[in-house]
Amino acid sequence: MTAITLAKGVTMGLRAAMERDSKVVVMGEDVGKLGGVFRVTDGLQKDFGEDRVIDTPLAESGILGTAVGLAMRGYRPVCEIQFDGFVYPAYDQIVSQVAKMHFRSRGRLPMPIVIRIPFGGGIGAVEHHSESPEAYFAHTAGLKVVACSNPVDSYWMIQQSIESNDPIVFLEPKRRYWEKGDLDVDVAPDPLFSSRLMREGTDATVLAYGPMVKTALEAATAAADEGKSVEVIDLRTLSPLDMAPVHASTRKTGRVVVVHEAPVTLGLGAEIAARITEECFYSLEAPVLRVGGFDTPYPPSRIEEDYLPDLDRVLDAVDRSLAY
Amino acid sequence: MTAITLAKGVTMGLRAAMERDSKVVVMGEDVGKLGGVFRVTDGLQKDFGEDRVIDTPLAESGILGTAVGLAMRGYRPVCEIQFDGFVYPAYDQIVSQVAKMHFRSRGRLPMPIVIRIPFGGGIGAVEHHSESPEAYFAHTAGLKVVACSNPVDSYWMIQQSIESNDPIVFLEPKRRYWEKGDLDVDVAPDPLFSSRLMREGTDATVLAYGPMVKTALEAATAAADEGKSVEVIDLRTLSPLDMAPVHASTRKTGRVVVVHEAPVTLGLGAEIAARITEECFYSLEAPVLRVGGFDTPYPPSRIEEDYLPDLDRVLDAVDRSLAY
Amino acid sequence: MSSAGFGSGLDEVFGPDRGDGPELIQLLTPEGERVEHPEFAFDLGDEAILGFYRDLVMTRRIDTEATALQRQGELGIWASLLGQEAAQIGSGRAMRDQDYAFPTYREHGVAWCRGVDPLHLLGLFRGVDQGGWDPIADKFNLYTIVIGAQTLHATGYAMGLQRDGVIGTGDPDRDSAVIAYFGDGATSQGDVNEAFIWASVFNAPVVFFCQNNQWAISEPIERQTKIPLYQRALGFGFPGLRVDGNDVLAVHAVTQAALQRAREGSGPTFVEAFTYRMGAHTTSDDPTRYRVSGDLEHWKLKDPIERVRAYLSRGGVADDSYFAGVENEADELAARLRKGCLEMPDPSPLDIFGQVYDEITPELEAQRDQFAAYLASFEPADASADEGALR
Amino acid sequence: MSSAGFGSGLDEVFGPDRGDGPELIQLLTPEGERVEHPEFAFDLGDEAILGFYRDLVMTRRIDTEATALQRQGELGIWASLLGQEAAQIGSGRAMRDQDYAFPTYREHGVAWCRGVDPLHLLGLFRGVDQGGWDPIADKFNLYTIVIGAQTLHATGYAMGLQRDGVIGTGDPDRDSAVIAYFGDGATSQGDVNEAFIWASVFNAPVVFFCQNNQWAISEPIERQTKIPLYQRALGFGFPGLRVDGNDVLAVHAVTQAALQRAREGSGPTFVEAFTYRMGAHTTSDDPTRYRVSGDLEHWKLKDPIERVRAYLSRGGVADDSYFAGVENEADELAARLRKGCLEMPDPSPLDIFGQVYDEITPELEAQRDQFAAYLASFEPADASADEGALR
Ligand SMILES: Cc1ncc(C[n+]2csc(CCOP(=O)(O)OP(=O)(O)O)c2C)c(N)n1
Ligand SMILES: Cc1ncc(C[n+]2csc(CCOP(=O)(O)OP(=O)(O)O)c2C)c(N)n1
Ligand SMILES: [Mg+2]
Ligand SMILES: [Mg+2]
Repeated sequence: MTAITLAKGVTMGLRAAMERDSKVVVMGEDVGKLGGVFRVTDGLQKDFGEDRVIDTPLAESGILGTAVGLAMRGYRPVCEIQFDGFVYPAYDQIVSQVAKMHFRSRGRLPMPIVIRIPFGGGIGAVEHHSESPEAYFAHTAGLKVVACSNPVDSYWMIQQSIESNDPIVFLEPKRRYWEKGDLDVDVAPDPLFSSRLMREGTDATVLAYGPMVKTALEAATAAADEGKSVEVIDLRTLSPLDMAPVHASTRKTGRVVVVHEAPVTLGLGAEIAARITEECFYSLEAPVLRVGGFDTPYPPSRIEEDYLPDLDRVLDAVDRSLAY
Repeated sequence: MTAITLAKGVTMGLRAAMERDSKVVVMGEDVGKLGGVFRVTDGLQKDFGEDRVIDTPLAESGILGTAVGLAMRGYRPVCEIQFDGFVYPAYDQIVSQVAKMHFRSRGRLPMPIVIRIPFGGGIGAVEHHSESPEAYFAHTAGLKVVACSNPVDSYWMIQQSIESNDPIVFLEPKRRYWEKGDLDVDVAPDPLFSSRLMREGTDATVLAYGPMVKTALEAATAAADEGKSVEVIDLRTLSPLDMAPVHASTRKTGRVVVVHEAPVTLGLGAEIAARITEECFYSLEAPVLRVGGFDTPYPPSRIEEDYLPDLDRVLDAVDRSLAY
Repeated sequence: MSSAGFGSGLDEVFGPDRGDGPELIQLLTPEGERVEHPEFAFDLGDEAILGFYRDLVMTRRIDTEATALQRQGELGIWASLLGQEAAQIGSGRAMRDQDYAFPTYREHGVAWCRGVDPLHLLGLFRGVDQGGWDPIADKFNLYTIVIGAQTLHATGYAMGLQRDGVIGTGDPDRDSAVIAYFGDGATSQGDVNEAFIWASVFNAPVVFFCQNNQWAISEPIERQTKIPLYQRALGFGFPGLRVDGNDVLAVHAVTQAALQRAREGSGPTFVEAFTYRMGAHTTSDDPTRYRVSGDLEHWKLKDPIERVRAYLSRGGVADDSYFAGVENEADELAARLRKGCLEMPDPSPLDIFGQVYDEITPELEAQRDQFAAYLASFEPADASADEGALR
Repeated sequence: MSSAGFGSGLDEVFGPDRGDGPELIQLLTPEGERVEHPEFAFDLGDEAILGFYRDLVMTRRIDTEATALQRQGELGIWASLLGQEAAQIGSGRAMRDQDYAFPTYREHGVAWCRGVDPLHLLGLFRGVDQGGWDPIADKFNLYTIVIGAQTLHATGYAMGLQRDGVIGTGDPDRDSAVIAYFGDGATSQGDVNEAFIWASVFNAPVVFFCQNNQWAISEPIERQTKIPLYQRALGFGFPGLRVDGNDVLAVHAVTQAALQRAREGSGPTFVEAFTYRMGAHTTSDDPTRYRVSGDLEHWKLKDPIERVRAYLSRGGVADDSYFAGVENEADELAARLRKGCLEMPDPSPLDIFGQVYDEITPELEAQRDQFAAYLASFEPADASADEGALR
C-alpha cells in the first residue's frame, strides 16, 4: 500500500507494461530526458533506451502516422500528445487510419495504439491547453475512449489500455495529476470498460468522468448536508459506454445529472441523456440535465473557474432536477 | 421559374455571390478548369479568373490555413473540400484557428469563411467518400453548420453563408446533387438559421437534414398509406439548431424520430433528443428515437444501402415510437 | 542587392521542366536501345527482361479489363495505371521478399509483383471490401486513399525494422527495406513532408518512390512545385534522383540501389519516376476538360512496353511466338478476372459489426442483433433492391 | 554502387552543425567589430544602431520584468526571449509600416518594434485575454500557440496582398510584404512545409523567419533536422540563408533584403536566424533536466546586446550617459508594466458569450442569460474565491 499521485500512477503503469512486453514503445514530444512536460514518462528513457522511449520531431500527425507503421510491424506504441489542444494536427491519422485500419483489413491489421492525452482545464494555462476533445473521439467508430479519475485507476487503466488490441484514446485529467491515492497492487482492478458506483444515494444520480468525478463527489457531500442523498457514478469508459449501472441507478433515483467540462452541445452528456431516456423512459421523474462548459471556446484562464462546472453548478442542477 | 439541380443551385449561388462581392474567392482542389469533381464550380474560373478561383496544391490544411490569412486581409474565401473524408487534414486549422479567431481577437478578426463539403453516402464510392462529419463541427464552438436538401435551398443558403461574417461549414448532400427543383429567384428565401416544416402531421414527427429529408418525406407518404400522419421537419441548420418549430411539433405529436446518415452515437440525434426531452418532458409520449448509421466505419459500397437509413428503417422507428 | 545573394543555381532549377534534362536517368531509350549511365547499371540479363515484358503486358491487360468491367457497371470506379507500368514493374521487381510496400490506390503493377491476385483489386473497386489480400503475408499494404497518409505508415514500419535488427546485418535474406509509393500531388501534403523529416532524422530504411505522372486529377505539376520534384529531398538531407519512369530497366536499377542503400542502414532515398498518366484520373474523370491531346501524343512515343518489345525483338532475344504466348496468357488472365468479378459474392451486412474491433463492444453486439432481427422481418426481395444501388 | 550516385555534396551538409560554418552571415562580431560580407551590407548609420541598442535593452527588460511577475504569481506563465533579442529587433526594424508580421508566442521584441504596448503581452500570459492589441492596426497578428499554424496564415495574407495589387508597383510606401516567425521545432510541422509549397507555387511575398534557438523545449535541433535548416528552402525552390541571429546588424540587413525581394514580387525567402535560447522554454520548464551548462557559457560570449554596446562605446558613438539614459528608460518601463499588470482588471465571465460570433446565436444568448441569473444568485464572496484559482 503506497500513496501515489495520479501522474505517478500512469508512470508506474507504463513502466510495468514496458517491463512485461518489449514491444511497447513510448513516443512523443519531450518524453525522453525531460520525462514529458508533466513528468509522466520520467525515467523511462534512462531505463528502456532511446529505441523504446522516442523523442519525436515536433509533428503530431507524424507521431500517429509512424505509430500506425510501428503497429503494423508488431509494436504497441503509446503516443503522448503534449496537451489536448495539440491532438488536432493528428486528427486525420487518428480518424481515417488508426480508427479504420482494423475494419478496412477485416482484422488483419489490428491497431494496438494508446493515445495519451492530458485533458481539461483548471490549471491557469494559456489557450489550447485546457481542451476537452473526448466527444470528437467517442463519435468515431473504431476508437475506444477511457478517462481515469484517480491514481489507482490511472495505474491499472493505462496497463489495460496497452494490453488491448484496439486503439484507445486515454484521457488523463491534468488538473488532477497531483491528487494522491493509496495503491495496493495486490487488489485486482475492475475491467477497463466498466463504469463504477462511487457513492450510493437515493434522490438523484450524478454521472461524471475524469476531472469532474472529484467535483461530483464534493457536490454529493455538500448535498448530504442539505439532506439530499446523491448517488455518484464514475463513467470511466466513454466509448463504449457502460450503461447498465447507469440505468440501474436511474431506475432507483429517477433523476440524473451528467457533468463534464466539454461544451454541452454534442458533449458526452447528449449521448448519455438520449440513451437513458430511451432505456428508462418510464422511470424518469425529470429530464436528464447536463452541466458542462458553455458553447464557447475555452476562455482566458482568469475566468476559467466561471466556465468550468463546479460544486455549486452541480448542486444547482440537482436542485432543478428535484424540482420536477 | 427554372428547373435546376441541387448542384446547379450551388453553382448559381456562388456565381451570384462572386458577382456581388469582388472579395469572394473560391479555392480548392480541381475547382478551376475541371470545375470540381462534381462540377459545382463549373465555369467560374473562366469568368472570374485564376485569382478568384484558385486551384490549390493538394493539401487541405493549406487550403484552410491560407483561407484564414486571406480572410484577415479582407477576403471571403469559399473553400471546397473535395470529399467529406478529406476534411480531416484541415481539422486543426478549422477547430483551433478558423473557429477560435473571432473569440481570440474579441471580434477584431472575423472569419467570413465558407467550407463547402459534399457529404454522405449512397453513391457507390470507395472508402472516405461517404462520410458524415457534421457532429465534429457542430460540437465545435465558433463554427456554424448548415445542410441544404434541395435546389432552392442550395441556391439561397450558399449565398447567405457567404454573406455571413462567421465561419460556416456548408454541407452538400452529394447523392442529391442531381435532384431537380423549380427555382423562382423572386421568392425571398427563409433566414439561413431556420428549420422548416416540410409536411404536416399529427401522429409523429420526423426530423431530418441534407440527404435524409427526401427519405423522411417518402417515409411520411408511405406512412399515410398506412393511415399514420407523420410530420416532417428539415432542420437545415445544425449549429445553431432552430428548435422552436421542433418543440412546437413535439408538443403536437408527442413522438419524435431523428434521422441522419452519421453514426448514431454522439450524432446530431443525440443533442436533439436531449434538448427535446429537456424542453418538452411532459409532452413526450415516447422517448425520442434515433435512426442513423451504425457505429461502424462506412461499409464497402455493395452493402451501403443496408447501412444507410432508408424508408423502411424510418417507418420502423415511427412504429416503435407509436407503440409506446 | 543581387538576388544571387540568395544562393546560387536557383535560376536553373526554376521554371517549367520538361523532364528530359541531364538529371534524367535512362538505360533503355524509347527506341529500345540500351544506353549507359555513369552511376547506374541494369545488372540482370535478358531472362529478367523477358520476365519484365510479361509483367508489363499482364499488368496492362489487368488494367484494360478492369476499365471495361467498370464501363459495364461491374465496378464502382477504377484508377487506371496506363503509362505507369514500367515505373511499377521496375520498382516492384527490385524488392526482395522481406521488403514491404505501401501503395496508393493505383499500384496495380506493384501488386502484381507482390503476388496479389488481381481479383482482390477488382473486389475493392467493385465495393465488396476494402482490399481482400493479406497485407502482412504479401508484404504489400492495403491501398491508401487518403493522399500521403501511407508515407508515414511506411516510415513507422521502417523504424520497426530498425528495432527488429534487420538492417545492416549484411545478410541478404535478412536485411529489409520499405518502399512508399505516392504521386506528384501527394508531395504537397503535410504528412508526406513529415515522413521525409522522420525518415531523415531517424535514418529510416525507406525509399520514397514518387510516380510523377504530371497530373493530380486536373492539376498540372506546376500547381505542386516550381522545381523538379526529386530536388525536394535535398531540403531534408537525403538523396533525390529522377529516373525515366517509362524505362523499366532504369527504374529497376535505381530502385534496387535505393533499396539496398536502405537495407545497409544508409537511410532514405527519394526516387522520382518521371512518367505520364495516359488515361483519365479514374473512370469518373474527363481529362478533355483540362488537358490537351498534344502531350498524350508526345508520351505515346515513350510507351514503356513498346521499347522493351523493340529491344527484345531487335536483339532476337524473343520471337513472335514468345510475344504471342504472353498475349495468350494475358487473355486467359482477363477471362479469369471477368468471370471471377461477376461471380464475386456481396458481403453480408451483418459481418461489418464484428470487423470494427478486435474485441467487439456490447453496444455493437446489440446493434448487430437488432439489425439482424429487423432484416429477418423482410422478404429477400429487398436484397436485390440493394444490388441496384451501385449502378 | 557508390553512394556518390545519390547526389554530390550531401556528406558535407550531414552531421552535427555548430553553425559557424562559412554560410553564417555576420556583420558585427561578438567583440563588436564591424565586418564585411560580399552580399549583404548594413545600410543605416550609427543613429539607427543607437536605436537598436535601446530596443534591445528595453526588450530584455520587458522580459526580465515579466519573468519576475510570473515568479510572483501575477502571470500564469511566461515565454522568455532571452538571447533572441537581436533576431527579433533586427527583423522587426526591417519591416515597413505596411508590412504584416505573424508571430509565435515568443516575439516580444517584434511586438515592441510594431508599437504593441507590452502590457498587452502581460495580459495574455496573465490570462485576462488572448491578446489585447489590435492585430490589424498594429500589423502584428495575435500570438499563435499551435506550432506552425501561423505560417499558412501569413502565406494566405501574402496572397491577399498580391490580389490587392500592392506588390511590385515600385512605390515604396505601397509595396508590402509579410513576415512569418517560427522556431526550429516548427519546421517539422506539416503546416510549415505546406506554407513553403504554397508560397513557392504562388510566388507569395512572404519571408519565413526561423529563429533557430537550438531547442524545442527539451529536444535539440538534431531531433528536427539532419542538415542546416536554411537548406530546407532549396527543396522547395526558393532561397534560404543563415544569419548570425545574435548580430542585430546582419539580421537587419538580411531581413530587409528578403522583405524587399518579396515586395518587388520575387517571392518567398527562408531566413534562419542562428541563435540560442538562453533561458528555460517557459517559466514552467526546467532545462537542467536536458541540457548542459557548457553550451550556455559558449553562447554568453555571443550576447546580442554586449556586442552592440562594445561597438558603440569603442567608436565613441555613445558614452556612459547614453547607456545610463537607456537604463533609466527601461526602469521606468518596468515600473509601469508592473503597476499596470497588478491593476489589470479581470474580464467579466458574461462577456465571452458575445465574443464567439459576429452574429451571436439564440443558444448562446440563452446560455448567457441563464448564467447571469445563476451568478446573480450568489454573494460577491464567491468572486474572490475564483481569483484564488489561478495561484
Ligand atoms: C487528403 C486527400 N485529399 C483529396 C483527395 C482526392 N484525390 C484523390 S486522388 C487525387 C489526386 C492525387 O494526385 P497524385 O498524388 O499526383 O496521384 P495520382 O492520382 O496522379 O496517381 C485527389 C486530389 C484524397 N484522396 N485525399
Ligand atoms: C501543434 C503543437 N504541438 C505541441 C505544442 C507544445 N509546444 C509548445 S512550444 C513547443 C516547442 C517549440 O519549439 P520551437 O518551434 O523551436 O520554438 P521555440 O519554443 O524554441 O521558440 C512545443 C512542442 C504546441 N504548442 N503546438
Ligand atoms: Mg499524379
Ligand atoms: Mg526552438
